[in-house]
Amino acid sequence: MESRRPETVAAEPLLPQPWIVREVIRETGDVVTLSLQPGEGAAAMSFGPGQFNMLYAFGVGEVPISISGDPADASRLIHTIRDVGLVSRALCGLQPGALVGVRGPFGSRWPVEDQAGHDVVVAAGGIGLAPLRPALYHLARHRARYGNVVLLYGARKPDELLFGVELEAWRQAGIQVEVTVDHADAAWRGNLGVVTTLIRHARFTPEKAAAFICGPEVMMRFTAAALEERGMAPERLFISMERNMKCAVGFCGHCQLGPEFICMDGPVFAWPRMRRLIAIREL
Amino acid sequence: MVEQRTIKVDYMARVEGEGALDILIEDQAVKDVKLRIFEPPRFFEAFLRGRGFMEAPDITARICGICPVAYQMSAVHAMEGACGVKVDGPLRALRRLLYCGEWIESHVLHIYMLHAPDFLGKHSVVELAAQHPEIVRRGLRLKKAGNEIVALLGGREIHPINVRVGGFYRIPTPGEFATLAEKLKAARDDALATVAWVKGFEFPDFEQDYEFVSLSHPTEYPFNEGRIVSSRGLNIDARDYHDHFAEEHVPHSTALHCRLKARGHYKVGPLARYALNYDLLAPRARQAAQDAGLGRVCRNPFQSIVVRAVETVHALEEALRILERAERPEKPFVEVRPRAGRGLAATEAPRGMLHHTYELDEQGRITFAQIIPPTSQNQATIEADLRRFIAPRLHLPDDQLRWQCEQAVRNYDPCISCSTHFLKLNVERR
Amino acid sequence: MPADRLDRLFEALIARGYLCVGPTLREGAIVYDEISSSADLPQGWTDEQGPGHYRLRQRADGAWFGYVVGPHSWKKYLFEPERRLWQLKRAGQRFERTDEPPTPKRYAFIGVRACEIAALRIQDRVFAGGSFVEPGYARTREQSLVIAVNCTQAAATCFCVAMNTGPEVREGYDLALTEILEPSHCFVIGAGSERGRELLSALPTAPCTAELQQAAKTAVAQASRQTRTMETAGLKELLQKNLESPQWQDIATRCLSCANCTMACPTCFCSSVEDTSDLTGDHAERWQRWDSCFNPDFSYIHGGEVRQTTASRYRQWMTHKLSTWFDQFGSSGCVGCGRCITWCPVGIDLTEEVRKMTQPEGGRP
Amino acid sequence: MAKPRLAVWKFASCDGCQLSLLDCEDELLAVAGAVDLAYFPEASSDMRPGPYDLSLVEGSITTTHDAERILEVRRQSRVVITIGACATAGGIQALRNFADVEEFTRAVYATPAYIKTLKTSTPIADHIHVDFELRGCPINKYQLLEVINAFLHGRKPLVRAHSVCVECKRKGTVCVTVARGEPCLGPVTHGGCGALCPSYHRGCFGCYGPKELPNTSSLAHWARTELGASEADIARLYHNFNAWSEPFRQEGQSHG
Ligand SMILES: Cc1cc2nc3c(=O)[nH]c(=O)nc-3n(C[C@H](O)[C@H](O)[C@H](O)COP(=O)(O)OP(=O)(O)OC[C@H]3O[C@@H](n4cnc5c(N)ncnc54)[C@H](O)[C@@H]3O)c2cc1C
Ligand code: SF4
Ligand code: SF4
Ligand code: SF4
Repeated sequence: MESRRPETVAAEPLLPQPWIVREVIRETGDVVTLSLQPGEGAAAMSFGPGQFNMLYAFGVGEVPISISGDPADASRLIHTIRDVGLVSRALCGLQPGALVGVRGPFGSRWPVEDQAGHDVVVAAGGIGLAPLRPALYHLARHRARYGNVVLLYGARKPDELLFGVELEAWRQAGIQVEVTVDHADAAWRGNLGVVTTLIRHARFTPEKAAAFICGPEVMMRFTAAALEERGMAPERLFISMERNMKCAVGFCGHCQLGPEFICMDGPVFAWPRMRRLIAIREL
Repeated sequence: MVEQRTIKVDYMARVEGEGALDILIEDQAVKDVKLRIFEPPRFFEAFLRGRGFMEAPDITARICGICPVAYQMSAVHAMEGACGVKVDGPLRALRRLLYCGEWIESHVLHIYMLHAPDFLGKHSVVELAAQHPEIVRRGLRLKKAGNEIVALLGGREIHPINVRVGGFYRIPTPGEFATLAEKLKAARDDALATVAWVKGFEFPDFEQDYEFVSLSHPTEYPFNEGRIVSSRGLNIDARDYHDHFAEEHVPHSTALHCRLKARGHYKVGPLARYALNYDLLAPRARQAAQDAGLGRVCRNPFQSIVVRAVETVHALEEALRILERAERPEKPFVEVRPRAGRGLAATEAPRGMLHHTYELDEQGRITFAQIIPPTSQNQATIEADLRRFIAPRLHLPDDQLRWQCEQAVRNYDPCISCSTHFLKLNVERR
Repeated sequence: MPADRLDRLFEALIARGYLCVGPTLREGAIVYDEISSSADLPQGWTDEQGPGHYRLRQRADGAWFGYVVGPHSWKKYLFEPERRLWQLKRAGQRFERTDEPPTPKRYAFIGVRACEIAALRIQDRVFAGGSFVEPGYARTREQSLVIAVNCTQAAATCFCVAMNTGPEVREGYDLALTEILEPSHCFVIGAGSERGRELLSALPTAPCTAELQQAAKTAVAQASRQTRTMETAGLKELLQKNLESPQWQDIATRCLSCANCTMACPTCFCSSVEDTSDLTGDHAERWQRWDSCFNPDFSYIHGGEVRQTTASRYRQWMTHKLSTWFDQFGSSGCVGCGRCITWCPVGIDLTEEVRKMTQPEGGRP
Repeated sequence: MAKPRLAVWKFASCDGCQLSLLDCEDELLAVAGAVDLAYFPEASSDMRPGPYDLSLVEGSITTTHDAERILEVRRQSRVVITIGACATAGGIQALRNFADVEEFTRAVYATPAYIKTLKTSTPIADHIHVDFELRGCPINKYQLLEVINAFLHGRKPLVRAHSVCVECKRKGTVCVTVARGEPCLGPVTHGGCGALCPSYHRGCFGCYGPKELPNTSSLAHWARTELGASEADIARLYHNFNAWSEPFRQEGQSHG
């Protein structure tokens, strides 16, 4: 059972705890950030970057959502959610004061601290920036411990770009921030194209760099492959996987990908463990 | 200039299926009454050809979601007749039990949800519930008791799956029967209270001289078996039905009208059964009828609601009687081997007699099917009733007349889905 | 213990507050259900099994346990097919739990076979062996007794020998019975735990003779003669190499994706977690139900299912059972009970499919 | 907040599916409390005009008039949910689609000229966009309640698309095919009935129509070779209440 690393042992692992919506920030047309505070009986939560919670919209359903807040700030719990279906819609529609069920935190972390002294490439596609934000907060705060730090971020359209304020703050903190979009009108003066096209603008030394990648599966595959090609060590490439998840504690079986339970062994995996698996269709 | 008035009910509500009523009044006289059934044809009798005899109960059930058991019962009896098999003993008793369930469920649906609102000036049971929640809850409890019988013995309330030619697929366990009996005992008071409730409604004075037709059995209030008898002396075997009855097709309807060859239109259903089988009612049901002031014969169709309530008491009593005996058949069914032949059977659906005729080939494939539902047998009588009902009420304003005409149609608990071999109300005054 | 004293076992169990569950005849099969005395056991019956085939047959010798495994497995008592996890009401800043968490039952599982013990131990690792513990499972399992029975015959679908899980009961039991028909009908009983020893002391037993012990050995040896087998050496890796074999597509032409195999399997543990609310929207419930990697939506993520085809679903089932289970739980997920073979409505045989996968040219090793 | 307005429509059908709502004896008044039954002729003569928030449609399209009426239903309704095999697959009356309707009319009606009907009975989704299809002949009343409930609270109805077998196995019913040799459509049929027939010791005959990925031919092959079913038996089994659904239609036709 070496693959299962103990995190929490909850008495009732499937019972959500009550949290209260403190603030709702509309990021884009369909993305909302919720800031939560513990309700009665829930305790403040400390987490690692890359971990996720199961968020429960009362009576509607429960879905895995990464924590997008600053791991150094345990006073609030932050989640950024894109409205794609009924549960995420219900979550996105919550108003301050509403009650949300929370279970977690679950899953593995971006091994940020392990990269001290290395260059760090952070590559994000779409909502994939949310799970990476805790890592970026950390990198910005402890900027001096790392070599070059680059954020390569792609969205479909300019108005879907998330976290404009943070992007600027990270830039100020000495992170190279490169942004691209798939489609844009003439008003857009930035990069056009997929995230991988940004790699050539990135300042890093492949041999001493690590990368954290999160986005659609194809985007992660191509980005990891491209970085590997640039000479990065595969075991220092990390991606965050998604699979259907019902329990997040390894009982329900839904999130299996080959030998891995995404909920416990992941979602963050070192690239060599995923490289072959995600290349196989319908695994 | 002739004065014309038309009263139209474009879409009859609180009946099962789709129909309309057109009444044409010319020079202060009822000129024409048409009960139009625009329920689209579904061709059961056509596509039954080529199907296996064992499939008839499952397929014919789909003619009507309100009285599927009736279709299943007529079908299995006809098939058994064709194959020369008679199902007796505990299996026969269980079939009666199942039928009791459908009578209760269907009668209570009609009493509380479809008909009573008419008498109380309401549009629906929901409106009724707003004023009399305890009455409606009683009705729902009672209906549920009926449905529980069907659900246990049939597998589910609508389109039961446990009826087969020869008997059943599975016989419920003694434990399941015992639980059912307890629930039915609890429903007895509700059934008696229902009679007491509906007898207090105001009934228009409208006695008619019908020829009543129903099954009749020497020792039982009829469900599955008996000779076809009438209040004017008809007494025939169900197999001779076609010698005495004829169907005709009228232009305004996708349903067929039936008549007695010798005398024209007739009436099937609760009033007919009651008039022809009064003595065989369970003592409590007979007592309830007497307490409600019904005679041995009731000729006022508006009082059919009371007779339905009495029959509900009877069905509950009968169900309990069968459950008390609790004989368990050795096998859930008797083997029925197909053979070429003709099978005819009639049973008493909640709305009246339902006749099936089939012809089979040696492999048991259906080569001919004819199904005569109660509503098409009553349709001519409904139209006749309406003519006589409207004549003295022509002075009424249209909307009142329309309301009352609808009520008069509902007396029959017409099941239009069934009569797709059968309502919308239009009264036209010219 | 003489065979006619079997009811003493039931009495002793009931006296100790156990709910006896075990084999009994129902719906043309030997199923597991609540039983209260030896009269409920399928004495004198046996089962005839093959791919997609199961029939009861009468046997002449009045054996109590003269059959193998049926459609049910013990998992239904520990990992229930359908279970309400909780009911909640919103109340200000908290959730009010409106149901009582279920009290775990104390079962005595009667007639557990060696392969079934292996399956129980596998599910222990799934539900109680990792960082999270399924509280319902763990407590019920803890409190329950395993009264095992050694198989003395095998069905045509059994392959526990190949999976090294049977036929002899070796561990994980409280009592283990071996039924001996000749020269006299009796049970050789061994205790495997403290609770078992205490129970055994309450039974009318006589010390076991060497002769009887030999008879028991011979009887169990009979069950080792199995026609079905599976080559397990290197199988884990072999399947991993064959993830893109055309053979999956071949199976998919026959496989119905109906999930019977996974439901019948004593180790499959997948479940769905389903949330509902009442009409007012103020009360909510969460239910857990058996699910299967063959079911639609099992692998759904926004935009579509990961495993859309029967081929990929069958591959998940087989590779999980026989390969990735090792990575996850340190053993095979298959115990060789043969249920998936018998209860497949079109008789797909796991052992045969493995053989075809590993030796695509055909021919038995 | 105003209660959502519910309408119930009937096309060619037996009434059974909408009756399911009235058969919810324990829940009916609660439902009536939660929604405004604006149009439900079977239950109320107070038939109010649209628009409606939720329309439940029963029955199949068999006449030109109905083909037009359904378009109007769509225009008047925010959400359309079809209920039952008639509405989702054409129903038992779709057996006409395999035959000559004029001959059918002559066989049943004395004066065929009075009858106006289409040659086919088709599901609602062939005519308009349908938001959710609830299967069954008849539908399961608890599933209907669930669908209404889910609609009211903006969640996904808990109506899973797995096979009848899953429900059988969860109930602990013994498989009728394996243990009795009965042909059964359970493995290719959409769950929802709670695996009723097998628990009454008979094979499933497909009320809920094809499940997702129905391997009808493999099941038919097994019935033919191992269970001794005849080609005609198999054809009839598939050609029942969901005969016009693509997989059952084709499988039935390939057996005669
Ligand atoms: C580890 C992890 C972290 C995630 N982090 C975020 C995040 O930070 N922000 C964000 O917007 N989204 C995140 N997602 C995706 C998010 O879980 C889905 O968008 C969400 O489940 C969709 O649910 P729905 O009911 O709204 O959509 P529907 O499409 O209606 O989905 C129906 C059901 O399928 C399941 N499901 C659907 N998509 C997914 C999915 N991608 N992953 C797992 N289960 C799914 C859920 O049970 C869902 O209720 C994450 C997913 C995973 C696995
Ligand atoms: S085989 Fe399928 S159902 Fe069984 S445990 Fe594995 S993933 Fe779950
Ligand atoms: S699907 Fe079946 S139950 Fe529903 S209306 Fe049609 S025939 Fe009746
Ligand atoms: S025929 Fe099939 S779908 Fe219909 S009730 Fe029976 S088992 Fe369910």
